[in-house]
Amino acid sequence: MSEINLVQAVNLALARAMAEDGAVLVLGEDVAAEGGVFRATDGLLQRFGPDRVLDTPLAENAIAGLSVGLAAQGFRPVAEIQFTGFIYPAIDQLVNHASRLRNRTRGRLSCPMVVRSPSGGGIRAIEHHSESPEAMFAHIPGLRVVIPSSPARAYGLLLAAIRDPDPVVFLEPTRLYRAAREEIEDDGAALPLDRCFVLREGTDITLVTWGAMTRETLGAADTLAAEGVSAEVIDVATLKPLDTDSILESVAKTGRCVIIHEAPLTGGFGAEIAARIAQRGLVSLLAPVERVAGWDTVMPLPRLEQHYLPSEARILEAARRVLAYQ
Amino acid sequence: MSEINLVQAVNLALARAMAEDGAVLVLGEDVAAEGGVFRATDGLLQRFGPDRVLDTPLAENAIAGLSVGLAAQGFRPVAEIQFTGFIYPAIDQLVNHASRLRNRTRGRLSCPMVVRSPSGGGIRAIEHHSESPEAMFAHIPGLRVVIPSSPARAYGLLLAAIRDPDPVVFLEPTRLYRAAREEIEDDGAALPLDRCFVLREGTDITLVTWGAMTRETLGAADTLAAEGVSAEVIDVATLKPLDTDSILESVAKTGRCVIIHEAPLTGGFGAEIAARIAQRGLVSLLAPVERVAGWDTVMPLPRLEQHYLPSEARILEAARRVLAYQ
Amino acid sequence: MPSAEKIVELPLLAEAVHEPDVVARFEIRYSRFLDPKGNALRPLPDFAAGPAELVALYRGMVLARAFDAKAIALQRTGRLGTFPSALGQEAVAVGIAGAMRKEDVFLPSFREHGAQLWRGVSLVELFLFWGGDERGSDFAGPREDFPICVPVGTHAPHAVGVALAFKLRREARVAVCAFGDGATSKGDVAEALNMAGVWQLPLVFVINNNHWAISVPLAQQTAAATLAQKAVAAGIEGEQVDGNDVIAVREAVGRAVAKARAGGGPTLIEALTYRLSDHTTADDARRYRSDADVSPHWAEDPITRLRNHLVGRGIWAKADEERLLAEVSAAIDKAADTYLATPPQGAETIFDFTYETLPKDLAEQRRAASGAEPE
Amino acid sequence: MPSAEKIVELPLLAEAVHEPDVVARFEIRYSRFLDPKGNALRPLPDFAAGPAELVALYRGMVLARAFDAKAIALQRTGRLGTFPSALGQEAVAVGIAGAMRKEDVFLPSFREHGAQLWRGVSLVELFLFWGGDERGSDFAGPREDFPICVPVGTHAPHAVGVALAFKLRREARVAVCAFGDGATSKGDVAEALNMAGVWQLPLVFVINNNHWAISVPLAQQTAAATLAQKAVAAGIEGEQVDGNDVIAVREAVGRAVAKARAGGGPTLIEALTYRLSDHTTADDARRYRSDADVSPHWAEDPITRLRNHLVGRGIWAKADEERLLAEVSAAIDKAADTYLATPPQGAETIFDFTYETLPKDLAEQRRAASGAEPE
Ligand SMILES: Cc1ncc(C[n+]2csc(CCOP(=O)(O)OP(=O)(O)O)c2C)c(N)n1
Ligand SMILES: Cc1ncc(C[n+]2csc(CCOP(=O)(O)OP(=O)(O)O)c2C)c(N)n1
Ligand SMILES: [Mg+2]
Ligand SMILES: [Mg+2]
Repeated sequence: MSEINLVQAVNLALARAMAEDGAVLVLGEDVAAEGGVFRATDGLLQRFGPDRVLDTPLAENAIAGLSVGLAAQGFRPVAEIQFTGFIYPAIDQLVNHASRLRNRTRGRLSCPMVVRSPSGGGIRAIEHHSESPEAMFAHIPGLRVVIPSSPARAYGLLLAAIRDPDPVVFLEPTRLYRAAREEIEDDGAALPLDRCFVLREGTDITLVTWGAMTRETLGAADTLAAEGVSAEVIDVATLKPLDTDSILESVAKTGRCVIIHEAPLTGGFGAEIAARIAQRGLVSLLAPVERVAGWDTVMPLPRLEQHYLPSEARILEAARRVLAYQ
Repeated sequence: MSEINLVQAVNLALARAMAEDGAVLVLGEDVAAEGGVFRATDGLLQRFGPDRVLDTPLAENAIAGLSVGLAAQGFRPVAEIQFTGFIYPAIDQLVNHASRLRNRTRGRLSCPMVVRSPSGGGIRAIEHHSESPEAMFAHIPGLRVVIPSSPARAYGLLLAAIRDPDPVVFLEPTRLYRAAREEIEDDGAALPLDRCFVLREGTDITLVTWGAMTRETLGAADTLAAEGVSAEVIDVATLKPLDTDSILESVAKTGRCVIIHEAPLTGGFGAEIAARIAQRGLVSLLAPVERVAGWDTVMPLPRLEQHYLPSEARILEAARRVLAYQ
Repeated sequence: MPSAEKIVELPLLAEAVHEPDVVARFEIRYSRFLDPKGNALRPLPDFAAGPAELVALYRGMVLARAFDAKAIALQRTGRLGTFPSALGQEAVAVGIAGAMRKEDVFLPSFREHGAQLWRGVSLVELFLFWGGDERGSDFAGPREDFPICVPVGTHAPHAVGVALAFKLRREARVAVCAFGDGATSKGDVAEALNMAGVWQLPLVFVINNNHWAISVPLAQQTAAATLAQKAVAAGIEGEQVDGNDVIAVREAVGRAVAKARAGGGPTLIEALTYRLSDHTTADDARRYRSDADVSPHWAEDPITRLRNHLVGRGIWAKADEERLLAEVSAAIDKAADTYLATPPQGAETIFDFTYETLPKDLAEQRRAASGAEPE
Repeated sequence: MPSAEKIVELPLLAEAVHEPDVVARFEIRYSRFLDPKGNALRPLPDFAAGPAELVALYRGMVLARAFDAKAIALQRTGRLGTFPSALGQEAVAVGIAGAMRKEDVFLPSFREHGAQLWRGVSLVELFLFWGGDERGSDFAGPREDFPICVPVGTHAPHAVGVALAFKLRREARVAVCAFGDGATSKGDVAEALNMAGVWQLPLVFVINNNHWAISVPLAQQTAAATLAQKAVAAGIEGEQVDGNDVIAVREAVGRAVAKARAGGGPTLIEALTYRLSDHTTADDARRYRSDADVSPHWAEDPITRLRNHLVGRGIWAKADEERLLAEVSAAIDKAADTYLATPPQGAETIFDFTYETLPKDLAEQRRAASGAEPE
């Protein structure tokens, strides 16, 4: 047992998966000697050797594409895309091939691969290093989309993603990489890929979020608690497939819901959650479902970044509107 | 005045735009001598010459990327991507550059370009020729996303898209290319890019849709009318930026809403519309907002395609559930 | 036959050199064995010494062309979907397949049914695929071969992964990936070539250069004098063969496959052929090329060429031809009937292969699709 | 100096040829003028006859290096964002800019501030950009130059569009696009090279080959003996120069730009240099390379090399050096102060440049952001 942060938990899960299954490979730009620009693959080359940890040339499309070929051959490639800003060239392979190989061959070939990528803002990074594109992937049939929000969930969900027989896009909140430490037992226990996590139980309002925004959301819940409001905080964790029931149950209990995410509001995955509530949870709604999200603008460079990221204040503002609603 | 179909209307709008503005260029695969695989650019080479109508090598990423360069230089490129199944390699350029050039240069450079692509299924096409990826683009700040549903709207909206100072993704419903003919006056009159179109007025239920699904939706409205139910049918047309007010007004009037689209349900743009209703239109809702969409599966090959595309029957089923709701 | 000869290891901390200094030199070679009339231009490779393999190659081309004709007939009568004919290009696909081993993996584009049939994909499966039925890609024969790839060039990176798998497992197997001249303009193909070079993979890329990408002629596709020279950018070997001489294709691919199997790394082979047909049954090539452009290429026909050669060598006679045509058309008619008699899969199969196990919300959609109310 | 020599126009309907037949031959040449000590190895180009241009090039490199040092200092003290040093690579950027005309358009990667400064991008603008302020890309000087491009290689297709614009307008202007060795593995770069060839565009690509892509050395990036040979795949000219000899870079790019301006088409130039610094201020290069790998390359330093040459020719003396360093550091300190004294833009500017005119729902978000309740 040791106290580790989220990126160390990713590293631990990778090492564990590689140790227990020789088919698991790690590949990407700077994952070998460098150990990844965030050290997520640190030490794996030394431990598992150059046949298991491969530095690729600088070519995201082919990184995804060769992973499809490896997966079809029975390997379990875990490809790192250095930042989500560079994942777009890989979309063609993910949409047109990885997500379809099983279906188009009626199960003859399949694609057990994971594409990992640091995601989101708040690290004062340069341009194209702070995006949150999860909604683009959550719309693609055949893919799974997973976003951990703590070291423990990063460990358990990444193990599950690597063991999953189908392609998984695993987006790691860069802002949380070194934010908090947690005791983690390296017991190889995976977490379910079809379940939300209730981070905090409550009865007055449901706050639904994922990834880095869990921090501001939990902060808002604390503030509300101090005001005597009991907020339930749900970490969606696996966006696709979505655990609708857990969210509906919570909303049935509270009757009020605010959805929080960092990606731009329009077409963000919060819309899907709100839509499901509007269909299946309408009866229990006591107030409009609000979304607190990134603006529908380009992610600003660091000097204005803090005005873009949803703040605890914005979450509280929305929560109070929803709570005050009669 | 002449009766023309949707693809002819696209052709007419392209010719009109090229005639009135020398900066407008048409480029893509097979757009010149071939006139486009659907004949959307038929005759343009002969009329405007090889400097205005350019066949490109087979490279979608660079087609989008070179359009960014042309646009930054003051041209107004209209790039054709042969099918939306091949638009994915262009996403990197659309997300990382086209949509951002104005913002990242604080207005010094801009990107007045249009990417046209036939979209959607129902034409019994081979694999990768029947996708509806509009939601992926509607999530991208800085882009406009437009989908016409009739020859007249194709003409007016494409003219508006080409004249627009910012990048527009213009998705043409392949299924409607030759479906219906309409009298069109080639008067160069554009249609607004920030407005929904009410295709049919009604008071009992609002059916919101776009593109090819307007047909099945209008069909369902007819059937409902025969049963004494007055359905209002809204063609969203411009998904981004979304004309929320028109939709909310209609729902305020009817209190009931079904959203119909061909793309997979989860993370489809219908979710955004439902979410906005759940927030701003909740008071007026008399029933849950339902969505009738493509299943969350890979678009099947032609033999099973009809089981995938939302049918009039499925729309009616949902509408009746919503109408029956107390 | 190294096509890339490196002159000097570039010294970073360089001593004075005489200018201008040639640091690398490359050449692209072209090979063929039969002239268009079927006459041998040079000693034939061993496999062409006896009749057996030549007749097999001949049969493979005849079968491919007959399938082609049947597919077009079915499409014209509304019983098959859009179909891309390989008329006149049969030697490329058959030459590739003839050079591969069963345990190798083939990653086709969409105009190599001659190779797929050779490798054991059934006629019925091909009809099913082009008829719009996913079962057409569930090959009973070559289980590891990739399905037809429609998005041009996107299977090139898959081939890198497959070949990398072979290399990592120390298997003496080779991946062979075929694509067209248009595909060579795609970035993913360039990325794949480069990666194959970096890892020296057991991978052979074959460019099925039929000189057209729908309406775009080769000259508008690239300024490169040859497509084989795309290999130079990746630092791998590239060569050009007469793609209408099945012996040349079989020999060049055979050499490349053997080299790859022996650990010698990847090769890019450009097979020069010509698309005699429309791009697909949905295309009308007269919009962009004239009969005058096309007709001279009929004289290059790979099937006539090999037949003339076989007849000239006394290996093949009228009777053999008639027997073969009869056998082939019987097989194709039988397969077509089987295809036409095969009902579509149930609608529920739309859902069943999206994931290994059906997620809850998809299971609900499956129920809804089957008419049952959603839960 | 044609790098691609086409031997035979491939006859499709070919008469017998002798085998094996070389159909295309290429060579890559390398050029330099000064050895690492600054001694001329051959007659210098005209521009290097007198002192004026050489001194300007020298100043450009010194300025770039001084900016580099200041940027790193600011970053280390938390007053600038992550910054990619160009230490040791100054000759590439400055040689490029020195060969361009004002009306040409430069499309940089992220390690060419030496070129940006030469072309009129201000020191303050560069500090602002690397400080995380969009105004840093709103160049007051070269209004048509592209901003720094972070997604590797993605600006290569932009350069194709810019050069195509020049060609379509019949303007005697040239686009120059710079990127690194790692970028040459990207598909979009290959697509751009190929398109530049097809349209014979007035476009010069310069590979800033510093032998590293973060931790990935050139040998793991490609099997190609040179990066200049990436041009062969596109059928355009490619050559290699000593990227630490600013005279060689200036001369080669000058030739390519003149050729492009005269309608002679595109060129790919590989400039051989070495990244002496960490990849960026966020990188620790000792994780993947040793000092022993790096130290020999210090002897290649382009600034020392040119200074030795100038001193040797009596063009440059200690006093000149002192004057220059004083002038440069004064300018940089002044610019840094201006940058540090520049408050961020208002939060509303996040919205104002998303579209030319603010759509209704974005206007509502803008109001909400400014504290006002949404409508
Ligand atoms: C990425 C992509 N873009 C466009 C298309 C549409 N399309 C189908 S085949 C084809 C031309 C392909 O030319 P080539 O690679 O030479 O193969 P050929 O058809 O000649 O065999 C095009 C543009 C596609 N299938 N994939
Ligand atoms: C498409 C893309 N992938 C990954 C990155 C992360 N990254 C930034 S610089 C770099 C290495 C670039 O190497 P090279 O092209 O040689 O340029 P250099 O940094 O050496 O100047 C990488 C991988 C990126 N910026 N863009
Ligand atoms: Mg072709
Ligand atoms: Mg480099």
